[in-house]
Amino acid sequence: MSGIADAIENVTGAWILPIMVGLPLIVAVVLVIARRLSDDVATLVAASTATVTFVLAILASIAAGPYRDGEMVLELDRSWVPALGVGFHFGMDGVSAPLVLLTGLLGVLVCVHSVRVRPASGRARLLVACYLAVVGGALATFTVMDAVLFFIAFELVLVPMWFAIAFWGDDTQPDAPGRPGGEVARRDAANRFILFTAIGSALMLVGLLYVALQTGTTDLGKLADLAGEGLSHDVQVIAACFIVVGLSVKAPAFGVHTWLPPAHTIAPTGGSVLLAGVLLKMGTYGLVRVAVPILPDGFRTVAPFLALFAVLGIVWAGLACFVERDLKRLIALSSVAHMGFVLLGIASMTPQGLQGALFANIAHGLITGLLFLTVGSLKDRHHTADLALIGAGLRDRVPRLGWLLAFGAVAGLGLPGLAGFWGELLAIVGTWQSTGASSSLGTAGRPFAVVAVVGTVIAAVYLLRVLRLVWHGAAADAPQRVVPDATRHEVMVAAPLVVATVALGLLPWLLLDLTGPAVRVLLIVSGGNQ
Amino acid sequence: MNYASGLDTVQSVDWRLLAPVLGPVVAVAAILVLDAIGPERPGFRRLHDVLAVLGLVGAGAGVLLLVADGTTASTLCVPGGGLELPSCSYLVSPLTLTLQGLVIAGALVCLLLAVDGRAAIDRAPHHVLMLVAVTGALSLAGARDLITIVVAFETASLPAIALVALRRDAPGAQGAFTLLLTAVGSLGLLLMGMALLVLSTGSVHLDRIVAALATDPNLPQLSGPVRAVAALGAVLILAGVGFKMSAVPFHLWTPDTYAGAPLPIAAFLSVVSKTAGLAALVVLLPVGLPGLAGVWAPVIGVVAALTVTFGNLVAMRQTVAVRLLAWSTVAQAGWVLLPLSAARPGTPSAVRAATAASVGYLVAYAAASLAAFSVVVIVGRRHPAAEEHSIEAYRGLARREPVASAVLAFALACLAGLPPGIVGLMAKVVVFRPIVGATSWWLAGIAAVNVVFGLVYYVRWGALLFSPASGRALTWRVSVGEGLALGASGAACVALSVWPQAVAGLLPTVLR
Amino acid sequence: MTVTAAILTIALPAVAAVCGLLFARSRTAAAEWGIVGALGAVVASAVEAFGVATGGSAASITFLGRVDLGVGTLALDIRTDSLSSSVSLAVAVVAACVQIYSTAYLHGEGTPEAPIRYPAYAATVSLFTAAMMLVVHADDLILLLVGWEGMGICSYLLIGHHSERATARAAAVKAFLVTRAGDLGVMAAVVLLLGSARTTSIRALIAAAEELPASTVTAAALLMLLGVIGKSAQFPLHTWLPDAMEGPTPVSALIHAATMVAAGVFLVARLLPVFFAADGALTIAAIVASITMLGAALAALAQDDLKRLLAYSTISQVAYMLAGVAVAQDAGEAAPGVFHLLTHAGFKALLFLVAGCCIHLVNSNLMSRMGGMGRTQPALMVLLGLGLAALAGIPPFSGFWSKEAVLTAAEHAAVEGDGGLVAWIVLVSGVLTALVTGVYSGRAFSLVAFGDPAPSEDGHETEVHRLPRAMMWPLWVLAVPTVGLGLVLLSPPDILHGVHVSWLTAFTGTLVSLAGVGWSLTVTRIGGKDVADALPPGVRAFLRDGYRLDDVQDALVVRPYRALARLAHAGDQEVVDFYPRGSVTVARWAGLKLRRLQAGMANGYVAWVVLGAVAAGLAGVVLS
Amino acid sequence: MIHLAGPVVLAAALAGAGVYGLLARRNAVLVLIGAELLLNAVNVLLVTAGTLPAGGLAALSAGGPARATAGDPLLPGPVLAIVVITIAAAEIGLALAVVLLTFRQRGTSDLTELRELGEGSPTYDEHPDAGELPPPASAPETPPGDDRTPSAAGAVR
Repeated sequence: MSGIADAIENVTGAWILPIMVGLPLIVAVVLVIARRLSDDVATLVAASTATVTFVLAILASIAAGPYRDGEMVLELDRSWVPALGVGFHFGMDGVSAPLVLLTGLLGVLVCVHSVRVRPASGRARLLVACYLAVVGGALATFTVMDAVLFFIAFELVLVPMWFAIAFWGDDTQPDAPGRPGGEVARRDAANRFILFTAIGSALMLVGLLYVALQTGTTDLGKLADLAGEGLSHDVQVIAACFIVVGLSVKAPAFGVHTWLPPAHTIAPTGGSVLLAGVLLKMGTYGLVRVAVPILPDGFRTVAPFLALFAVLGIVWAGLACFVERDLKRLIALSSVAHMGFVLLGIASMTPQGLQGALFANIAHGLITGLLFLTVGSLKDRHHTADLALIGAGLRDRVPRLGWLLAFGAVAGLGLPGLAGFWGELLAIVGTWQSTGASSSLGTAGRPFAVVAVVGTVIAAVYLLRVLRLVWHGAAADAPQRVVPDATRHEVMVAAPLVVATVALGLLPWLLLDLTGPAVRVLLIVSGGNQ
Repeated sequence: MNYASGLDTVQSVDWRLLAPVLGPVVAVAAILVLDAIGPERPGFRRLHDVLAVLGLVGAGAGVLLLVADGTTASTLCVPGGGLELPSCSYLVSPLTLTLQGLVIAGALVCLLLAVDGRAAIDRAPHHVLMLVAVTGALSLAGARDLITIVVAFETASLPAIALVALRRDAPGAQGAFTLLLTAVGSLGLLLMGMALLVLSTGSVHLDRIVAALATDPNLPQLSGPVRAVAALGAVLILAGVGFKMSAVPFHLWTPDTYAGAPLPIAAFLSVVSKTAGLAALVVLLPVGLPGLAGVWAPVIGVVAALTVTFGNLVAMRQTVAVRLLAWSTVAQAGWVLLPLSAARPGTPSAVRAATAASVGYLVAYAAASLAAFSVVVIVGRRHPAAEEHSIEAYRGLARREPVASAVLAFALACLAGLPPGIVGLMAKVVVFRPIVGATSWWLAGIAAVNVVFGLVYYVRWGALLFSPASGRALTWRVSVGEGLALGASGAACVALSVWPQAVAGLLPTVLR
Repeated sequence: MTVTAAILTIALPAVAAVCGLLFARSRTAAAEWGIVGALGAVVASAVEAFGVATGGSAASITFLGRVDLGVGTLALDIRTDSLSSSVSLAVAVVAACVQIYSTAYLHGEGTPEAPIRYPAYAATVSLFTAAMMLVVHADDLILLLVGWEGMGICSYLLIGHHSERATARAAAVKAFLVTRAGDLGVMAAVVLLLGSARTTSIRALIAAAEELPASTVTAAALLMLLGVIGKSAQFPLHTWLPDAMEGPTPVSALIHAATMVAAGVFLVARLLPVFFAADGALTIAAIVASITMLGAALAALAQDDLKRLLAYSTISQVAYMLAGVAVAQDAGEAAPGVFHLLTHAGFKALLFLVAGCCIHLVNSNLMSRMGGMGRTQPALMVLLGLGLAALAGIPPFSGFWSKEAVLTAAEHAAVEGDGGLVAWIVLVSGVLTALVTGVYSGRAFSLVAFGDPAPSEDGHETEVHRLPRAMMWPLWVLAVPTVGLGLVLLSPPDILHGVHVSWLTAFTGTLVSLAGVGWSLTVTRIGGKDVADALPPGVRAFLRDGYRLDDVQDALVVRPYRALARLAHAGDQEVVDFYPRGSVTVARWAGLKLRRLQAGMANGYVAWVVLGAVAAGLAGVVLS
Repeated sequence: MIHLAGPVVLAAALAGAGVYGLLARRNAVLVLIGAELLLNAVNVLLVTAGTLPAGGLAALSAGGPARATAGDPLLPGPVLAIVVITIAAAEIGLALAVVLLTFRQRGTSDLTELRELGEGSPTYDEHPDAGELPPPASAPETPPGDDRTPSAAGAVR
């Protein structure tokens, strides 16, 4: 390992980070420009680019090791816009590395998936270009260390994802009362996505600028070192309000989550995977990277409200899932509940809570990614994601897809031994711990923890309902009995997610050892609850 | 500058400093002479174009020379009495040069766009009017006394009205008349404001006005009524200049005139004219009346908030391309004005930062707006509905005309403040900074909401480019002028995106 | 070696499960993977038991590594001691029997409407075994929870194995959700302990049980008790278990005999010092057990379905185990309960597998359809008799010894210890239950072995045929402990130190049981058809339906939950989404209104300019 | 030196009349005359300013030479007034040209007849290019939820 780290040190230095970010972005532009390229070649190019990016991500995370003391080993800082103090500043530590790896992995899977599974509306070349751009933007978000650059990276994914939803999204949604389907629904979903996120990031920008103006720097590293020093309590609270509200839109917290179900439902399979697996993480990553270390006092004041909305989301979305008919929409709603645990863990401002949040981030990315891949395949075959229309007996009709769905559902309900469990457990432990006068949640911590524990059962309720309706049951009752099972290709794409889910479930230290030191640094510096 | 001669009211003139203003003037003279002596021969017609371009290029060269010089200098000065320094009517400062550069670049693109359109019929008058308007705008950037400002302001305004009327049809006449009437009414307000300022300070030179209205604790305070008169003058000036910026509620002419004007002239109004407006505003308020910032800054805040919201809300309902751009230009004017609301009396750095942000946003806006207009002009010349084509005309354009579509898409991204239009994003950052610095949370909130409002229509238009074409999509070969304008404005957007420092780091430490 | 064997007990079935699922192309291969895994577990646990017996106890080793929690670490260790080795041996033997038995029970490929799905079945059983092994060996509560919930999901899969039946689907979901609701307790206890004790290591908790704050220990113990009640199907969370009979019969044997339901009791036994340190936790456990054992026994009495009868008997017997642990007088004395667990594993597995054979023969679960097997299947009936005798606690069968050990412990606690009223309740309830158990055991035997078979509904007579060998061999294997496990008391191993059987209690218990058995067996001799006929019809139906607790559950939990869910779903659209949709509507409306200002009249525009100037002027004068 | 009140009242009266003319007249030429009145009000103010001592009202009120700057050698008020007169002349010239153009095109100089460019005008054409490139029916160009009621104007044409 150290040999690889040294080699990277010699060859690229910290430039590996911008290279890793830039490669998919540049190839995306090339794919858009290269109009003569056939879809076959284009998807292959995208798949190989994503693979190279993933390899770079792996190399970078090795080089950024050994993550023992939470220091940032891999760092690059160049001036870019001196007038605003904005630097071309990249860095990677234990908080970034898992997300970078997750993004790289999902990028590969999504692009490889596109090699064989093509969108119905054609133009796969442009679709994979969108995917690559999203991956590049997300990687940028996870590795930049400058507040304004972070804002830009945050916005970078908007346009490609908007295109993916607006042009390759599902325009066959049926009309529902008060919710027209078809093209209108697609456009609505795409617009909701971009508008919600944009207002979120605008509010976040206001908060970031306020901090930057008060401290005179936009360097996230320096700001974290200051840990709110020189910022009065009021300033911190105001800034934290803006930043937390802005980021919760992306996370999404309850109340500002209504963009998510349509976006995930309408988006093409790969888009849903990236949305759930990568984009949602940007919000929570922002909270961990920006709000907690930089505005400890302010965040402490805001945290109970964030936690309240997180808990509300866990319960509310879980309940709503129970009567949802559309499978994709259901999984999207369940994301709100799952991200609620992440938000709760962050709001606790305890090491366990943050560990849990970071773990749950990754776990949710893997599990929901898997679920969206599977449901996407089901939808391609049945031309609907309506539970009633997919029909019963998937385990007999399409055993591979059926088992993937069952595995995803079981992982999604937070079964111990699979990845989903640890994040939820630690987030709850952190919330329980965050009690008392000096903690972020105070007297609310314990009630929130109790409600969150109940939330774990709610997840089981709705996911078992799904299995009962479509996985179980007599195949003879299904409206469409004969549909092809998952191809080897689809299984191959899903397999890494299954393996990673099991591996992280049984060996959680794979991830927790990476984030642990960084979390301690974040919280010790900011005097968080110990 | 030698005042030793007995004729101490005769002003010395430093022609070098005036070079940017004189470039177009010389070209105007040359074109007029050519028009007088030359018959309508094809070769001569191209010569008109070349002369006009040369005039602008000459002005640009003058600006570049002065920038390279790096000095801040004045000319057209009158001597001060006693201990006072001389007061000057024309100042070359970074502010002046930035605005002049912007005007020249914008005018050049508009001229290139215009030469193959309707202007081809009225070449000489068109070029002359445009160059005169540019002259006005250029001198406005350097003007530092009320008289020069008024003259320059009108020199920039009146020819623009005539340019609109050059379309020579009913909508053109109507658009011109609408603009004219608004301009006249506003001129009345502007002059009224200036008269009140002269009344209260007894001076037309800005440096003297600054001194007279200074809130220096060592001086006896101004009495309330006098302050009120000056304050009234300040806000009336704001009201009088507002129309040129298309600020609400002085904006109503904008969509009508844009729709009635030839498209390149609409572009001219949206960039050059607006720059002139900002130049007048900046020169009169932050430079001329910093002591009254407590009065005009809140008013600008309200106007800006109204402008950006109003513009965006109505732009969402537009279908005609040029009207959409007109309303977007209203909204963008609001963005330009927003930072000025952060100016506070007694804190020169805040006033400077606010002004720098305003001008910086204008630079970003100008590049993006010109790029968008270039494409609209090109489409307008080939579409059956001409100037009034709706944005449906752009459906599926990306497949047939990838370059123009890319430029338009990029420009819209810049206007919306979405990546890859980094410059737009940075411009938003630049605008938010002073507002946040002044802790005007209500303005910050309105601005944040308007980021989203803006996205709606820019994204809608951008999406059309990439939607599958239903019937026949346009396709074309662009002329040299169009190509140059398209390329230059597109390149400017990209360049500024790579190097946003040009937008963010405009004015050095002193605002003069 | 002991430790390696312990790891293998977990790993072999787990690997067998994964391989069986991934690589088994045929039914045979899948069966082989399952059997190999289970037999491997038998060997490994035998080696482990031998190692523990000879080499001393409580070796502990890192298993899944150490977890950085941000504050402190968590060691995912496993341990071997006499408790884990004995239980794991029982689990392995039962699992192996079940795997072998299943190859014959679930024969063929099934029909497209009702496929057999053997590979999935065998793999799930293997995984189930592995999960239970993990529970048995875990030295950390969270690791235990992994196995605990792993069993939960496996039970879900197995109960719902015949998912083409709606009842099976419902039962599977119910089983998982009810136990999961109980598991909330364990999860909450883990959270609590991680917070207060900073550890979930079982060893550390046992060692520190006395030093921890009393409130923490009490709360944690009570919460864990909730999990125990759910997993071990004690009142009031027992409702899933009778429904779980929808699973294939061998699965019932697995769930009821050694794995899932026993896990709850195992947890209490494992953490007995912690429960001991907690005020009232064991008292509550004892009361719950007392209620459950008698209530379930009565319900068993009224069943017509052989499997449901056995299911209620399991609930009742597990309550015995829990009571046996709960009346312990010192922290080391879980022995009677654990002993009953081991004996019960043997005879209940036997009973279920026999029941499976009966069902296999007549294609029905109803005892009324099985009558007369005493003539047609004498060997099977001998085995049934052995199992039921052990269940009823007839000497010298294994159940007798363990049950009397529990009653002795209760008596000991009531008379000599400080068990007080609770111990008396347990004792009285236990003796009464022994009577009822005798009655229903006898009833079952008389109905199945001697009764007249009712004609089958489809008319044709059940043909008499030999049972396959794969179904009979496991029965004989299980009959050995059923008959002989009491012998271990002659030379009790570590784990059974503390098991006493007092003569008085044994005599009373035997008498009562025999009375029950005798009554029900003689009823048929004197012309009665069924001893349960003695119950008034209303009471019988009430008991048969498990006291209608399902209806209570439905009214208190299921329906309110559905209503809430509908509310949330509608609210998501109508309430939460109102403001974005509202703002879009307002923005569009405003845009429409504002553009109407654009009246086209030039001097109208100037009017706005003047208006603006006036407003600005006023503001300017005010602000100056 | 005359009292300030007189000229200021005169200026106010002129301005009021001018604004009235500017807003209330329908004939373009009359409207322009209103504008001229407004400019002349300014001139009155400017000339008045010229009569004040150096430093204007500020110097008067602050009561002392401390604030009084040296007199502006440009005679600010009168010079500006002359400039205004010149500008007004130029403006009127341009305005009449535009009115003439309008009259030629439309045969009227009545402002109420000249308003079809306004979006709120009854004669505004909502979809000017509808005839040439019909928009496809499948894809509405506006976001969902659009109650695309064509304005009354759209129906008229």
